[in-house]
Amino acid sequence: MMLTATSVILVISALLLVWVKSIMSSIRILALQSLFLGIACFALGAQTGEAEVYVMAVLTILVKAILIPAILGSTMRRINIRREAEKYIGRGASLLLASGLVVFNYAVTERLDLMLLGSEIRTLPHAVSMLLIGLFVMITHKKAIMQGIGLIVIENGLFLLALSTALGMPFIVEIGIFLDVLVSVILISILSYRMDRTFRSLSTDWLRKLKG
Amino acid sequence: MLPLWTLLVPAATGALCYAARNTRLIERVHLAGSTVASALALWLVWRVYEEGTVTALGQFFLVDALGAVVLAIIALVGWTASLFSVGYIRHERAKGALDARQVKQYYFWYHMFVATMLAVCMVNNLGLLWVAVEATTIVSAFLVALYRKGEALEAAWKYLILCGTGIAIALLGVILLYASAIRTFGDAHNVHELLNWSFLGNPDVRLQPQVVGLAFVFLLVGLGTKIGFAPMHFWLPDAHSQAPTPVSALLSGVLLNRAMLALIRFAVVAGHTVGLDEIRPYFIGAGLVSVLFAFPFVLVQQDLKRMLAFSTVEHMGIIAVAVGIGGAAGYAAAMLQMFNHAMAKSLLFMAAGNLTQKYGTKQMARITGALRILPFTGPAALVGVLAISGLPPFSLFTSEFSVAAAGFAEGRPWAAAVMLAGIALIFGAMLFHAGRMMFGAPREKPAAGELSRWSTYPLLLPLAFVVVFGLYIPPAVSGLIRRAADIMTGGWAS
Amino acid sequence: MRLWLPGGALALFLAGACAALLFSGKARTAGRRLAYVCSAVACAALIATGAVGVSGETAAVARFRGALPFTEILLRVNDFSAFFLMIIGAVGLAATIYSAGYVKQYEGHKSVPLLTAGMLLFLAAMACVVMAGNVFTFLLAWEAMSVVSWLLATYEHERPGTQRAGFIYVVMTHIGTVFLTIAFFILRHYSGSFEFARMEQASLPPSAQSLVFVLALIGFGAKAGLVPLHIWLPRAHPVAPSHISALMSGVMLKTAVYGFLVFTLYFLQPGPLWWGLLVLAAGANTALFGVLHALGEADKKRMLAYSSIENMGILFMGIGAMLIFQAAGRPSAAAFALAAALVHAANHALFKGLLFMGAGAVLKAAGTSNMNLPGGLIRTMPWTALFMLAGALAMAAMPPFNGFVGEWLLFQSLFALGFEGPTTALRIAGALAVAALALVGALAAFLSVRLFAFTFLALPRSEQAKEAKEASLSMRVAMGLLAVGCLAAGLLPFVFAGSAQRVLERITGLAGAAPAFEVSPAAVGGGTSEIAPAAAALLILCGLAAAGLLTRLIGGRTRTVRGETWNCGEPLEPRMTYTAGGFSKPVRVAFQRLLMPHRVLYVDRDPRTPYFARGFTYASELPPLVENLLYKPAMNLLVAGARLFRGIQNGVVQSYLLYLLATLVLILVWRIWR
Amino acid sequence: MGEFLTGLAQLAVVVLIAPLVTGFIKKIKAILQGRQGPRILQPYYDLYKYMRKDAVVSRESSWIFTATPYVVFGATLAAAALVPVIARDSLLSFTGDLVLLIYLFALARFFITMAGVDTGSSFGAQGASREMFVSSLAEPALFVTLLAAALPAGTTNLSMIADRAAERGWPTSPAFYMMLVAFAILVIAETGRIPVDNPDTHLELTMIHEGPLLEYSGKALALLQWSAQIKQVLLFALLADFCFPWGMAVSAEWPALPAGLAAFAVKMAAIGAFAAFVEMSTAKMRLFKFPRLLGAALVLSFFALTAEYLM
Repeated sequence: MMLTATSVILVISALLLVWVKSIMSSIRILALQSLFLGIACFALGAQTGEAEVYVMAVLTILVKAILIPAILGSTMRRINIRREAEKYIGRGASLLLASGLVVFNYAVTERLDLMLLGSEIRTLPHAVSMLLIGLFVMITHKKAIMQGIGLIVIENGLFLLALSTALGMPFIVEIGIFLDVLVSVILISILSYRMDRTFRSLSTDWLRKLKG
Repeated sequence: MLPLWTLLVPAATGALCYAARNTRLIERVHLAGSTVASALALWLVWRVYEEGTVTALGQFFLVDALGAVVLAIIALVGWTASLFSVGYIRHERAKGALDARQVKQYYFWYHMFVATMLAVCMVNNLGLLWVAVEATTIVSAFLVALYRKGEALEAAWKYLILCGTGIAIALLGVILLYASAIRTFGDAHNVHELLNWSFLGNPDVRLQPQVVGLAFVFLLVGLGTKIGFAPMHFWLPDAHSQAPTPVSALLSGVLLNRAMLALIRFAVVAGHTVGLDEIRPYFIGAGLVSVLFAFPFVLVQQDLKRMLAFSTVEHMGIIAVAVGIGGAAGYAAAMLQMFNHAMAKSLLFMAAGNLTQKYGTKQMARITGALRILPFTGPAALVGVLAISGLPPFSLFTSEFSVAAAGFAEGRPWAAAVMLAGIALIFGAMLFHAGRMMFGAPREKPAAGELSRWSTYPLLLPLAFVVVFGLYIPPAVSGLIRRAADIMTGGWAS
Repeated sequence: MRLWLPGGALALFLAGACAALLFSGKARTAGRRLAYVCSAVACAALIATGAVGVSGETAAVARFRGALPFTEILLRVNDFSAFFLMIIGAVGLAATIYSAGYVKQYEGHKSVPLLTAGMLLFLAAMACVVMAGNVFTFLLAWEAMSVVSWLLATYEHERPGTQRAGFIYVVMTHIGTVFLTIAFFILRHYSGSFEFARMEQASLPPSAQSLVFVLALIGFGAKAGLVPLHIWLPRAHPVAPSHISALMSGVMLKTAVYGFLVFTLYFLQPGPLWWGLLVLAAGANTALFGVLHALGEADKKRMLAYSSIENMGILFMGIGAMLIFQAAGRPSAAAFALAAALVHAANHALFKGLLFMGAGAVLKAAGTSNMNLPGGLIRTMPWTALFMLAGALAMAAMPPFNGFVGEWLLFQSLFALGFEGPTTALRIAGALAVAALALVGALAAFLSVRLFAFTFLALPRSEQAKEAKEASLSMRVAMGLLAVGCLAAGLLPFVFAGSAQRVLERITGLAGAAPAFEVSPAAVGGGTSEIAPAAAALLILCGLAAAGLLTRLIGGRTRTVRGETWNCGEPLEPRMTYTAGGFSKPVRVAFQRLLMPHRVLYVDRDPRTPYFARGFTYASELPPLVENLLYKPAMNLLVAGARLFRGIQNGVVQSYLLYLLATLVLILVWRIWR
Repeated sequence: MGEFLTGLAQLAVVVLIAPLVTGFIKKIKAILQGRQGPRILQPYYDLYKYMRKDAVVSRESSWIFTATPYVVFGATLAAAALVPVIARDSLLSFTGDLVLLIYLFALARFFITMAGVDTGSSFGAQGASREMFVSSLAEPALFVTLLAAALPAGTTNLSMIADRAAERGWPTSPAFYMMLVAFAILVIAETGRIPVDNPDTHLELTMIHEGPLLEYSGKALALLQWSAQIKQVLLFALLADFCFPWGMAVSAEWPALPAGLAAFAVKMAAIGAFAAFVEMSTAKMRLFKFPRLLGAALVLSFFALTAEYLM
């Protein structure tokens, strides 16, 4: 029950991401989202008494809620200019589209009769909708960093799915996934920094030379 | 403990290279490390050929015949690429394209890349398999972004974002698979063991069909992005053309085989529950689309390395069609095609490296008379182009012929016919470019003569494989390939 | 049948090739000479295999296991392939001897061992194609032959246009091979195995039969140069070194005929009537197109290439007649038509090889293969002139020479088709074929006079033609060998026809039937129809003697005096004689609807007076019609489409993500819908 | 043995009568033009005169120029041995000698054109080019006409065709007449009579057959003119064999041979008169109008053929 509540909050936070204007505030929303995820995981650990779930909860909060926003924040600070997170389509339209995606997703996941996985699991549609919103964020945003943030939202969605259906992946796999997410965030920040130094802007319009 | 050592050696060499001071030392460490790593890998392959499957660290590492074939590819191509990169990096260093720090970074990430690729074919747990594949993406993204140029940055960014999203979708598939495994066998077995290939590989393990079907779709699209199937391949030409040539040889020849190996393992698992007949149309569809999709891009291409990248997309399509056709003949043909393609493509990329360094441009229009100017690389490149387009005296003809023969035998005549037509069209397009580059009176500007010993001798190994495997395949190799095919048909009999 | 002969021949070819390549530096000439000896002995072995094999049973020569079940090399010689082995051996032997002298001109700037080794591999590949016992070996040898001939054709790739010609050649043959592969796989599907021996017993449903037939016709037609698929031939043959184009024109085209006949005679049962009609029409069309375009050509080797297309057209007319007779259930007439095709194949190999070698000798001596420049070479190159005359007479199908035998047989079978064709429509088709063959024969005579007269007779029209030297000894020996071969085949046609005897029996089903020539198809009338060119030659000889005697008898002794050629009183200049282009001008005007010649006339007007012109420059050439109307538009469309399609990779990361999402949604929807 | 002798006799008759036929045609033409014209035996005197004259050979020509007359005469003689003239079966008759006959004429023409070019003069080359042009247009029509003519006999053996044609009696079907007209046009084209080529003129621009012979003199010219006349007789005989073969000797006994000879003489006179009449009534056609004329012959022979098929 606790899990379904947090998953609804997560979906809302993802939608918020679509709405928000500046990059720094979207990083803060991401941190918030990861924090909620950690708390939900902590609660699940308490409920099932599994030691591994506790470790994962701590890890989520440490890595996703604190470390990753810190890295992203530091890169933004090193670029030291407040940046707009312009999008291809206006805020209102993108919010409408994102919620449309979520509604479509709920309709579809019902039809996919996944209830075999466990009648009590409600979070699958939420996880898939977070994945779709993450993708949506990556597609509509011009700024490179926002695409990185979209990627992390997708990872959060998948972590939520893993938690709800199978109490998280086997421990080594979870550690592996965390490591991968962490290193990819580091790589994203390095690349954004270098992009800023070469193109003096983070917009992906500069990344269009390789055609055909 | 052999698999563990095979992993640790490249990691250690990477670290040492980074730590070493002068370039001479780095090169010596780099060569020693890669030779030892390849030797260990080949020894591991030989032991798999002897004992069937090799496990270590209590089922953490498991190398079966399927993994062994792919392991053999990384051993051979990895070694030749490392030999080639010594000459290549020296030339780039002399030209000033790379400074000392970048050279160190190159060698460090090169060995990390080899380590992660070795991990993919040795790890037993399918979840860890996914982690290893993700790791290869990130590490190779560093290598793609090595040059201080805008295009390299752009290519690395697209590579990272696209493959990251794809891999995330694949993770969704893995999670669904794991969930349904827990749901059916949750109580009987220990939770950690449920995602192991040794467990899921058995033919009698049946999971829930709908869930596994859906999971396979996500896996196909996710890993398909990594393999470079047609509609999801857009990162591939950028990454392969902007990366340093030895890395693009590894990317094209080896990395895509890892992703294909992962997809095949998941397909075998899904096949047990859902039945292979449902999996086949996905593979054949993706394969044919890739083969036909690559033709226009090869026809009107100006950049040499992008053309080779699109040819890789075509060959991944052929392997997918072969797996889709299935049956003992089909799978054996797929494995043979994978091996032959790796050899031919690495040969072509290294030759392309020499050409681009000699002529100082990647534009094919400005490269003429290569046969006269590069007396060894020119003919080698010509042999490579003929081999990659499936002309008989070379190995790829044998595998493409067996794919088509299997296609007609397994009742998939139209797929085989369309594939043959696609191959012929791409042959025409590639030969059009290669003919213009190879023949013709050489202009006086680039002086005749090979670059250096380092850039010609590595080409000999893949050239030998491409020519020899055309007519005679040693029984050891065909035995290994046949056993890998049995795994794909009958599933992993523990 | 001794097995070591063919096996030995192949081994010798490979050994020779390695010898040529390995001995470099000082021992280069020794290596090359060793290679020539190996090749000569190997060709002799091939001829011997052919001679022995023609009457013997099918004999397996070599079998190598492959890695996968169907990748296995199997070589075998049966009576049908033996006939073609003889052709390969004969022309191969002449080409080897010829190349010993011809390659000297490449000594300085090109690598000669590569050319020698290439020629040996080319001969080995052709022999393997004919000896292939299963699908894998056939395709392996077929493509190896194409690749090696492509590399040899682009040997002089410095010259502009060579590379492009080679490219078009190898791409067209490769696409042709795709058709063959699919046909082979369909056959395998019904026969259950890749072995040719097993495929012969396959029984295919009629629809599959027709599909395989059409695929085989397209595949082998592309290699044989049937008209819509011929565009590579007039480009690839002229650029190759002359002895290679002799091999390509003379022998390689015959391997395509061999393949097509193996399909129609061995794999497929006699099919419906439209098969024969289609092949007859394609053959006639190719022959007419080839000869008309040959007359428009100024370059000697391109003209010979077009004449090869014409002869392949004639060959396919013979095969078409055979198919019609087989469909109509007239085996003896079918055997007659097949004899025509096979004999013409052998004869064409001989005289086309000779003509290409002659053209090579003239090219080497006079420095140009353009027919309008040289002239009067008969004084400086008497032997080459004599052999070229023999070749030209054979090409024009003049009686004492071998060209006439093939054409005579074909006329007989087409007359038979005209007399007793199964339906009126086919009789009229027979009549049309007779008219076409007659026109082609006459224009071929026109062609060979033009080829011979304007290279060897009249006055030399360029300085280099003046100091032309006679071809080297080895070239003359090779040409002499082939010229004697042409004459012998003309006078004693039984040798060649007899060798195809077992194949003809196979069709007629009557074992031990009368020898090919005695087979008198009822339609062509009673009485023995054994051709007596020998008698005709005898008659001509005694006619000559009678003429000499008569004039001596009546006129008594008279003296001959060397005088001035009458030229309305002015001294004769080389500029005044006709050129090859002018010679064939009437035909180009008469057939201009078909050929659409492109003429440019530039009049250099004298500014002072409008009436007098200072000079005229006139150029007329035949545009390659099929290329301009069929291939160029198709290619432009393809490239434009590809450029349009290339726009899909627009460089925007977001659009790639959109494609990814779209594919995922698409597959999910497809999965739910299924 | 009797066969061989009659064959030889036939050959001798053809060779001897040939100049007479040409003289006869010239005489008829002269009378039609209202002038007395040369005596009928004039061709014999010309040949005899040439035989005894010395020859002048151009400096540029090669051995082909000197060899051509003998080859041409030999080929024409061989052709003469094939065509049944007086008796039904000629010296050498076998299935398919029809094709050999035409290719022997082609061999003669081949060497004449080469000789024309050999001298290096533009007249010779122009004549040669036009000669080959005319023959290449005439040959398809000729072959189809022969196919149509030989259709009733169903064989390509000249003697057997003559036999079958004789038994048939006076034909009534329109196909025969169409074939006859086509055959007549072709005979005129092949022998180089007026509508196609003017045999009597030496005007450079109009002569086709005479062009290559321009440079010849002495014995060579005699041989070439003689073989042209023999060829003309053979073509007339071919026309006679196919269309009105009556009166040819069937066996070698006494009364048949002279009767055959007489019939042959009458036929030659009739065809010669027809040729002369045609020459009188038409003017020489332009070179590029030939395709239309010979195309008409081809179409006519096709109609004859289809009519024959449908009968």
